[in-house]
Amino acid sequence: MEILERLRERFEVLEEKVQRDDLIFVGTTGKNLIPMLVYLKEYEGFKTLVMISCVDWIEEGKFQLSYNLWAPKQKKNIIVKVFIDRKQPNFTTIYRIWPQAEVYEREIHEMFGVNFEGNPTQGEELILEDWDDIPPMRRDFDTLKYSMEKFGERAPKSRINIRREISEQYDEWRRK
Amino acid sequence: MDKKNYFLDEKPEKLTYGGVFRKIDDWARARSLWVVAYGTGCGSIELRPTFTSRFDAERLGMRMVGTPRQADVLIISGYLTVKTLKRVIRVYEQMQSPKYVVALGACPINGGMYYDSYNAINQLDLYLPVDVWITGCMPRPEAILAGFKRLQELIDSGRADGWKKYIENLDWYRENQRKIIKNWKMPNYNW
Amino acid sequence: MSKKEVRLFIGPQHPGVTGNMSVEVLLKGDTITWAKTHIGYLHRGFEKLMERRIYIKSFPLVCRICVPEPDTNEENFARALEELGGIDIPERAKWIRTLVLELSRLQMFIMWYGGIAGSMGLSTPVQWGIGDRDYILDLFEELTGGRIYHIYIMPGGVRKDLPEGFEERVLKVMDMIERRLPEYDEIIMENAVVQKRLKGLARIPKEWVDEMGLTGPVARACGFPYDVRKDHPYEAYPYLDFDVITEEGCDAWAMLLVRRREIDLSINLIRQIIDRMPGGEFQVPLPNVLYWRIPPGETYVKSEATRGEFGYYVVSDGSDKPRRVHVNGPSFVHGITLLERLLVGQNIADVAPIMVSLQTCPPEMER
Amino acid sequence: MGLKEVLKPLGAWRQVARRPHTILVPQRQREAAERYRGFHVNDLEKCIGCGTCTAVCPNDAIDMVRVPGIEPKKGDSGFRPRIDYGRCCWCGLCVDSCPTMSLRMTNEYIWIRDVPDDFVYIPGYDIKGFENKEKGYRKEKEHSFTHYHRVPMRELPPEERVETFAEVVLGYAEEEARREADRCVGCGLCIAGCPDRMHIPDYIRAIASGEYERSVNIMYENNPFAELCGKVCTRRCESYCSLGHEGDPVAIRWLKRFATERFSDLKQVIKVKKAEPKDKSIGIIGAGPGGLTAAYYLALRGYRVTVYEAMPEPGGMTMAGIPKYRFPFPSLKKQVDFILSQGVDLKLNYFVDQERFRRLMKEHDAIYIGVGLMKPWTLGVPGEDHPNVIYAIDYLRKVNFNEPVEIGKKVVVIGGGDVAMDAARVSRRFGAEVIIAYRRRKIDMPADHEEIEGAEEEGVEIWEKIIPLRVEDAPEGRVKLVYGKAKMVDQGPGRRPKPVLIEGEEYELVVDRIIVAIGQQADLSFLPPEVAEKIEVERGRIKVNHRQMTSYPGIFAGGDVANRVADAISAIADGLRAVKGIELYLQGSMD
Repeated sequence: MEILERLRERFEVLEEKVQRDDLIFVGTTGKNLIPMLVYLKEYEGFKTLVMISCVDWIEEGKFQLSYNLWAPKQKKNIIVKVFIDRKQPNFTTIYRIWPQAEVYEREIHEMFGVNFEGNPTQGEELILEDWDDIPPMRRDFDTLKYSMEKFGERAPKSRINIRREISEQYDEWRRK
Repeated sequence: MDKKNYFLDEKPEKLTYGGVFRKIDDWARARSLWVVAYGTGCGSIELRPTFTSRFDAERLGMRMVGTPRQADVLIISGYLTVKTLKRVIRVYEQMQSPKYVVALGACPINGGMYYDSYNAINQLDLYLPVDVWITGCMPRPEAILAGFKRLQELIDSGRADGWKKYIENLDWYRENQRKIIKNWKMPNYNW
Repeated sequence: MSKKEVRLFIGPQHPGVTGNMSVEVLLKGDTITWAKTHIGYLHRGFEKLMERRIYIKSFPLVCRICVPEPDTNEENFARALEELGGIDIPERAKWIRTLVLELSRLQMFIMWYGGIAGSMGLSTPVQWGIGDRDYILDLFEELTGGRIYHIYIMPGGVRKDLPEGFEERVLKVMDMIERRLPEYDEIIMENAVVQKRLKGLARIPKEWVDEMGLTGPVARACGFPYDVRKDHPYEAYPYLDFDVITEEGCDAWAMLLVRRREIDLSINLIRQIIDRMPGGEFQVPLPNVLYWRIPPGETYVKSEATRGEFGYYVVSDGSDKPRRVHVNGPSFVHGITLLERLLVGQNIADVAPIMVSLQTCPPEMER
Repeated sequence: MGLKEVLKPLGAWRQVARRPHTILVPQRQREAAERYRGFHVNDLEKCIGCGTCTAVCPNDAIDMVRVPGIEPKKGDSGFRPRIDYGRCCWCGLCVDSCPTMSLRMTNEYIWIRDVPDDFVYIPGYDIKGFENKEKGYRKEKEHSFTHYHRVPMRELPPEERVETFAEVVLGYAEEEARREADRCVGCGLCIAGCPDRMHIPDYIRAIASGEYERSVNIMYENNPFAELCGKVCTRRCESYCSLGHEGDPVAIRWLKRFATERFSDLKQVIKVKKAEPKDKSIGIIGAGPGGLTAAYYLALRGYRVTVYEAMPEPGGMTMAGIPKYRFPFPSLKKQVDFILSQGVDLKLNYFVDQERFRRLMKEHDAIYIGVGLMKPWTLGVPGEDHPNVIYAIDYLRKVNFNEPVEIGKKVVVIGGGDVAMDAARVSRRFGAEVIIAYRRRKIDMPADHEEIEGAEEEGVEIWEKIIPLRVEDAPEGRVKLVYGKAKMVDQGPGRRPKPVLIEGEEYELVVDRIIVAIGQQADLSFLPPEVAEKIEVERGRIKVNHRQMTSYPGIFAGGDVANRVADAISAIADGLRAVKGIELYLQGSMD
């Protein structure tokens, strides 16, 4: 697609993928992100920010931030991806470009612990109240364990593994 | 904001009268159940048909009221999140005795779909006394009405005494509630 | 805080708010000078729960994300998985899905139509709206086996075929609703109370639409023809004949007009779908769902819900569980960014009509 | 805006004259829709406790419990689902994935209690009053999560088959195999059916996800003859497959064949863990699958192993008895070579007689007897010593070792087992006209039904209810079989009908050869008398304990000579079990 060429000319494009006719993925570096978003907004018609999302790649030690833009004229979505360090999850806010980014960033801060410098409201509780653990959407947070410890369980389940039961039932000779 | 505690600190006095007055009272009460209009969870979607023309619970003396202070019944419509639980306790404690709690759906019984959710409680009876449990996901209006019929029977026979239990065992309920709600001061928003 | 200003908390237990959410406002007299939305009362952590469930197990979950209109979620998630997993669904499945989506939109609009009147203290339309919506729920019950949560749209198509004679019964309900609509109009559209209160209420500056990403009836009431069904056609929408509905008023009245015309459009579309429903298979077999792995990849699919653009951002890492599912409901922007700005300068009594006009749905904001 | 807008809403008063649409519950209950997803019911008789509902339940609402009155048996775990209505979300995924279609939903929806502890329920066992409701959500067989249809196996057409000894079954292509493997729900009921308790669901899942090496490694954990089993196993596992109740069972055998055939060099694939060498040696008599299995695992455990084989090639019955169109020689060689490469010493053409047996007992710390059944049962009719009466087992051995055999143009095979089928189909390949004569009906035949079908496709005639009476000489070097017909006499429930000769009728059949395939027996004459008297023999088979040890300490036995099933997988299982026994015996901790 031509837009990818124009982006490549101007910015560092780490990865690109045309998922559908109306959906493109572009990966870039943290430094390039805001110029690229501004460029897409001002010159390419991607006027709208649809959402910001965060993906936890815990194995690689990275957070992926996805900025989903929509061009009302061309009817196209572009998702700009940027990877940040999971240990020091600091990034810059884009709420000056799009006002609704403020709330998305606030949510990501609450759910993943990503810090968006310059976001005026990010410390405020949005969804959780009196949260007492690591940010819950991180992959290393075990929600089942947390729930069972905090909220308990009625009528505990027998947790029988049929396959193991069968193996053992018919398998006396191998057990010892 | 002042430091006033918005929750029950002391046990209120019990109802002292009994005998025939109590019976008349129960009879009348069972036929006029006003429900707090608080949709705590997804079950509230089925409360709307229940209380409007298609199923018309008003035939049975039930209607929605906006304020807890005039209400008899609190419906916990499904799952309760930690944040809502605090509001629900507050609503419940604002209601005038005698008051009844009806739990809708599987979630209040044993967690339902959200048994592994970090933000939804699993067993409602630890935090509030529940008089009638209606399972389903969500219970249909017919099931809700059948549940109310059961509640009426219980009130008629004087057995719907969850509110008494709550007052008598306030410490136990408080202890359970405190396990989940750390901050008992009302936040400076909401209310 | 000025002494003349009063801080007021509306909700979560308040008959005027749209569900379990709350708005905090500062009042000068009865004029709002500042507003803040508080959500989180319905947060169940869907996205987290889906990360620890195999794909098929997520389907009972996703429909709970938006309680009144669950099918959009199912369809979106199913379509995302089909795209990532490379599954082509049969033609009939697409049409049945579209039928379900339109029925679902219709029931939501009817309920909303009563609801907007209810927010201004008119209680008759509420009774009508919810009562008549129930006939569509009966249709859903017959088709899917559930009144509210259908769990009907699954990857590969739909779960069951249309029951015998279903089309006729749908048409009968459509006729019934169409007969009733003039009566609705009489007590809502032609009601002096409604007209007086909604005209000019919550006027949205046009430049906000693109800047904030407003979608659905809110954007269309401002004259922007944004409709995912036309812009990014999915399922059977490319084959259907319809125009995007727009109004120019930018206010709550224009939103009411858009939604009123959407009811007609939905009925029209349902008739078209039933008319042209193709035969054939309604499902393609999935791989063994217990062990279904989806190749690594990510996608964003969206569809038009009654409130606006509903999107699913699904990231797969090649395992049998999603790496990340982000559900982006239109209410997130409408209910927080827009509502907070829109309420400023409005009358305290108009909070409820404004919220209903924006049709904020808390469960999809916080998932 | 004017008076019109004030008056118009009054039109709502029209409703006063209309009949309300209110449904008068609870006075009048409305039945839910035909497909309504209400409370569950379970047909306990049909349910096999496979646990698929548990696996698919999104809410962990279903667990498996023991139910009084239901005992575990093969193909039934004895568990039944218990549903917690404090968890259930009535999505119906359990119904849609139930392999036996025993679980379904009714359209019942009211369940109200005063206490929260009364929502756990075992459908079918706890009687709630709606068990007989017919309406409700049901699974549609063709539109569900379960794949009931097996991916068909491609075979050579019958016309081509009879021309050659090439393999009849062509095997799955990769895509076919993965599709077939993906049908498995992983319940594990099949494990109970396998004598060797192979980890069937695990290796099938590995095939489905394309990890063929891992799959073969899982197989080799307890079966060094996986490829053999992939070709000729009696596959009792498949008869316990949970999918088999309503559809075709998973083709476990063909999948095993597919995975093992992919690798020509097993040494690069199988990751063996060898223990430290130990100073003990074991002698194994008979290089059949059982003996070699024992040898393989003993060698892996560090023992010195020597295998003694009377025939010129290892493999025992799989070498001598199974025709090459079912089990080609290179496949056997590949597997045996891999076993031998683990440090197993093999002595061929070494017939163990009494003298040699005594010597082996001195040389080795333990002995495993896996000699199989090499002596055929005879018909026991007059004239059986006719030169044209041959025994299937000798016949097949000669064919497999490329020794000349003359069978003429028309043969009759007497028997109904797999050996009879093999003899018949081999004879077809030599161009003879073949009749199989069996004393019961075709449905009673112990042979694999696929073998019977294969034989018939190739033009073998099957005669039912034939009882041979005597054998007579016929002119031109032929032989005459005189036989009577039988009628089936019912033996009461649970027992198979017995063939009884219809007296007074005699028929004749003139053929070139009569091939007798009515079974084999053990030949234990190699045991020296002082050993033989201490080894208990029961109905022709050596009696062993649960560790495969005979009543003579240190002498173990397994395979056809010790079990009644007499198939390859049982021999392999015996071999594996004996390994553990021998190890315990040598450590002196035999239990």
